[in-house]
Amino acid sequence: MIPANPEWLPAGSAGLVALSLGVAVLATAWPRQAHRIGLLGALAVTAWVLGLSATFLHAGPDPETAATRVALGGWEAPLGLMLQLDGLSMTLLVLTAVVALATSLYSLGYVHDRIERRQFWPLWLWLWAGLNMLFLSGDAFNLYITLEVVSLSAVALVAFTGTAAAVSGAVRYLLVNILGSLSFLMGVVLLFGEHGVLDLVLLEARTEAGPTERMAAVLMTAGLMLKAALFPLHVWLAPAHGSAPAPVSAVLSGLVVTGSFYLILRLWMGVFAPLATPAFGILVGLLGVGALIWGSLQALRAGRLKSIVAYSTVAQFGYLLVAFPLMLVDPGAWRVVVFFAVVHALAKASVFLAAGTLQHAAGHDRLAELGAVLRARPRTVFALGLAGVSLMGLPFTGGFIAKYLLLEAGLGTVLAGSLIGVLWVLAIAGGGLLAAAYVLRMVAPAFHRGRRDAGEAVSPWMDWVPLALATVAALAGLAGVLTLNTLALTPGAP
Amino acid sequence: MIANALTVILILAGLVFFAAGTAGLLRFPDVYSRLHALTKADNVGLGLVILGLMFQAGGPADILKLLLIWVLVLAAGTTAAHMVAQRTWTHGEFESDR
Amino acid sequence: MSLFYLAAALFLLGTILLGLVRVLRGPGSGDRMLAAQLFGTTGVTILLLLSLALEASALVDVALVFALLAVVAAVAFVRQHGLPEPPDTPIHRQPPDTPGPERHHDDR
Amino acid sequence: MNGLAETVAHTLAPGLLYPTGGAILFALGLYGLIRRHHLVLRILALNIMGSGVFMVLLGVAARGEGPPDPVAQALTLTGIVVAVSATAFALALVVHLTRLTGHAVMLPGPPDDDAPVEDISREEHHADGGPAESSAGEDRSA
Amino acid sequence: MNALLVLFDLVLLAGIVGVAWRCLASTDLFRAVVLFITFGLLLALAWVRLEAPDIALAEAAIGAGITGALLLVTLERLRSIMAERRSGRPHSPPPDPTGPHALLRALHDPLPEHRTFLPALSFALVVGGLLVTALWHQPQSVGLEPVVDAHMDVSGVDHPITAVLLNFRAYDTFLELAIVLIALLGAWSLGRHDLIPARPAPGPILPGTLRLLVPVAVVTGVYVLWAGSHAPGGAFQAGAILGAAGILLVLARPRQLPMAPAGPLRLGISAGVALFLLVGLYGLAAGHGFLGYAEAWAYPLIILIEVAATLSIALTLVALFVAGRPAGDDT
Repeated sequence: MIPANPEWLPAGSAGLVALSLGVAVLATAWPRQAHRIGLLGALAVTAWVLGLSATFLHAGPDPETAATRVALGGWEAPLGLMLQLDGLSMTLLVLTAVVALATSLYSLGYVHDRIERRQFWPLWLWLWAGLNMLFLSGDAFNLYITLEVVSLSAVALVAFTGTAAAVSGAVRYLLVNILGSLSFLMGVVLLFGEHGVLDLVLLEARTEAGPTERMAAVLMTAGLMLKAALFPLHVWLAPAHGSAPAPVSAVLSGLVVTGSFYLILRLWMGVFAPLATPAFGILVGLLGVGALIWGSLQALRAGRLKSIVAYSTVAQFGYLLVAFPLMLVDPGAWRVVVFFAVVHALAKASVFLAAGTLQHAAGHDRLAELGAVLRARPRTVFALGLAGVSLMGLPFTGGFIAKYLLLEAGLGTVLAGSLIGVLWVLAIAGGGLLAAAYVLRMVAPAFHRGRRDAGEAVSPWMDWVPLALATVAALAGLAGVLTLNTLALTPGAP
Repeated sequence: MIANALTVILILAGLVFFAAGTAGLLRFPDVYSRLHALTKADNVGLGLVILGLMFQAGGPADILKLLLIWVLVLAAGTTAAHMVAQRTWTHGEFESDR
Repeated sequence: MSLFYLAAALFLLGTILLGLVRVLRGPGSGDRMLAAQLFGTTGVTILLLLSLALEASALVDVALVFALLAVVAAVAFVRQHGLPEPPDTPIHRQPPDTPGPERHHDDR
Repeated sequence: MNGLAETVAHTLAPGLLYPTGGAILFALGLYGLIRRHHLVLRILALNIMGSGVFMVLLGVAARGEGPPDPVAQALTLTGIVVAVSATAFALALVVHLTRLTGHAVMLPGPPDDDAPVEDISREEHHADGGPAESSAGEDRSA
Repeated sequence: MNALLVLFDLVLLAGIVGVAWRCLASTDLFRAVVLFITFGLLLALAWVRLEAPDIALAEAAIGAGITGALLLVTLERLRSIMAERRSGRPHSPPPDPTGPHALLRALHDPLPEHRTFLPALSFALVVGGLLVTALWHQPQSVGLEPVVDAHMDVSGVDHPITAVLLNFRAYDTFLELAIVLIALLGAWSLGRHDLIPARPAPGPILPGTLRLLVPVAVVTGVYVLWAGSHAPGGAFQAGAILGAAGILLVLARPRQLPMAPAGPLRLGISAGVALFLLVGLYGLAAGHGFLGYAEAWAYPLIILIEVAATLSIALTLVALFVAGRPAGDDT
């Protein structure tokens, strides 16, 4: 075996950007072959990411100097743009690759119309490229641009089915996204005006708790919360995610939302770190509790399968907010949060894909009338259940480990003498129960007696991919140590 | 010196036409008469200002550019006036509510 | 001298703001379009004056672009898609060689 | 007295005046975005907010003595292009939405309800062209 | 001079804010659009005052040529759709604010316009006030001007903004081109196009103007592109000017023009990004880093990229104006 060489990392990161962009450009220019280009490209990008992560782990940057930084065009910051690869971005790149590969394979079966394929694949490949670039970006303005790449292609994909519900969801999603981007950009402009640099590392070295930083933090966080549909700025999520085609919903709930959350985390761990105070943490935590309760209740009363899943995203992101106050007490807790986000993304994507299969088979996704199809399709129901179990956090799944670690951090807060820590612990435990309730709602009809009807035939891709991804989500716990170790390779993080 | 004086006089004359154009736009009773106000400002007002500015131009290229601008604005003004008049004639004056 | 150019530009800016009354009042869309057209011309003139006042020759190029594209909005205003044309207007009294067959080629 | 004059002069320098104007535009656009429901007006409001951001950026770049910061101007240019593209796409979406629903205001988005959800993976929905096509096509041929 | 400049600034800003306010408060969409076009004109003047002629040039090309026409045609499209619906089949009822889940909807949906006045006003005032406070506390940072200045001699061009756009931060510019392209792909995915029908010109004036304007626009576009290497101008401004000329042709063509074939059209819109990417890959392979150039090759490569980008931007803007995808794209 060739020893992994740390010198490969910069070229590998730039190469990943170039490769994913190249696939997207090729599919745009040659739409007739877009699905073939897309499939090959998906395999190539996934292989590249896995290779990069293996190199990263073996020859990884030493934790002191940490991040691999790539000067694009050879221009170092502050003049040029830097790509930045560290444990956090590596983890999310791998997550993106896994979910995106599954989605691509699923789409082979789902989007089979000749004309639709030509529209779908280029947009989807641009979305994927945008996500890769987002996780690699190390420059505040470049982050804005990559966010726009992601959101414009995501909006186009939401509108893809062309129904009134989908287009109306897409319009709402677009307006929210533009508003979020502008808010983010205004924050970037404020920081640039104060410090005269855009590079995140340089900014981090210069920021202190001044009026500019406070306002920039508010604007950028609010913008990203809008994009991430974090409570209470979540109202656009269900219409958009619930009416998009299934693979698109999977990517939106699994990856796009996670991308915005990643940025919030990155900014608050770096540039805005001086601003994080306990009072702020408690405020965010309370929002998280609100999200948990509100999202779960909505999921419990929603009538459509995909709406339940969409609302559960709002609820599950509540956990990520609840984790903020824990991070202030136990700085190491952020790794648990990221691990939770990873498991959630995997499970959520597989639930959406499974829901798409059922919707395709039945021709609709009204829960009340899905019983016959659910009973006739045990494989898909199993995928739904397996991913749901991970969402609930039953033992031996990735979700369990994530929640266990979160609870541990919460109990640590209580032991450290913080009374409000009790609330966090209750929220984490109670959220799991609520999740159990709505997951059971989804799969329960399968266990009633009644007519069976497999409905429309589905392609093997649509049959097996959700199951495979759900298995990955359930087994993600096995990769927990690996993930946490990868995350430890993030500079500046405890 | 004379060039400067000429520039000032021509620009001032141009401004008068612009003021007249705006006054006409505001005071005239209907679209067709307002069209006239507009064309005065376009053709003569800008023309005079550009004539004035030519005395300050650095070289023939600049003069040509200024002339080109004037010609373009003339063409635009003519076309716009024609189009607006035509649309008003065919669709009536008050159809803007939507 | 640049003081004079600046004053002239300021005066023209004032006429634009005054002219806005016409845009606000209308009453027809033709009136509003005319006002916008006048603003375009005035804007070109302001740019030319500013180019001397601020000694920035690049502004002449900006003025050139404005002059060049001033007509686009007016054309868009009049020649739009599917404009329902009321019958019995002068344009309809002409022989109807209008879009019928062409639309056919166009749409598919 | 001199101090006051200096403060006023400082306040009225383009480097402070225009950023303030930009902030006002940003807030104004936000206000319009919340208040107005017609989608075209909402798009205009977002454009006005964007112009506010660019005005702050360019104003900040023009602060101080030397020539203005070219990086800020380059960023603004990029931002303007992004804004135009997003606007054009948003307008296309609005036209499409109006064609489907008959109004250009946001539909109430009850998340679940029994709005029919078309499933593009099923054959029968699109004998020719895409589903977007089949719904839009009728309008045009009419 | 200074006092007059300040007065100019104040009047201009008051005008800009006032126009924006009336635009957003307008009950008539057409009036809002005309005010928005005026807003663009005044903004261009503001950019001039902020010593940003490049941005003023872009604003001129976009505000006058692209956005204005796009908005006006959108209004007309909306209106003709409404008219068709009124005369034709029944349409779905407008949103009902008091349906079964009225409370839920109220949480999900904007309040009726008249009930948003106070919340919206206070929210906007808070945001604006905080922004102004933050801005007034900022020091006079030098920004990146000295850094850019120090590297101008190795950038391959003489105009700092072009150097930033196409050399120092070429990645951003690449993604900017990608975004224009993605917007078009999104518009194309909505359906086939809906071309504005050709109509015979109602008189000699419009064809005459076209015959004058289109060649001048092409020359101006090329001039602006060429000027970009040493003076204000560049690929985007040139592309927008050419795009506006294309929009003018689409709008005013007296008879049917041959349709652009779908394959070459796809190649045309993606030429900019494709070429940019190829150059970037070459840089990666040659050891200058992704999107890097050898110093000696910087100028020709930048010009090459700019030419391709101009053509792609112009084509894409026209296609975005037409909106749907060409019929040939589906065969």
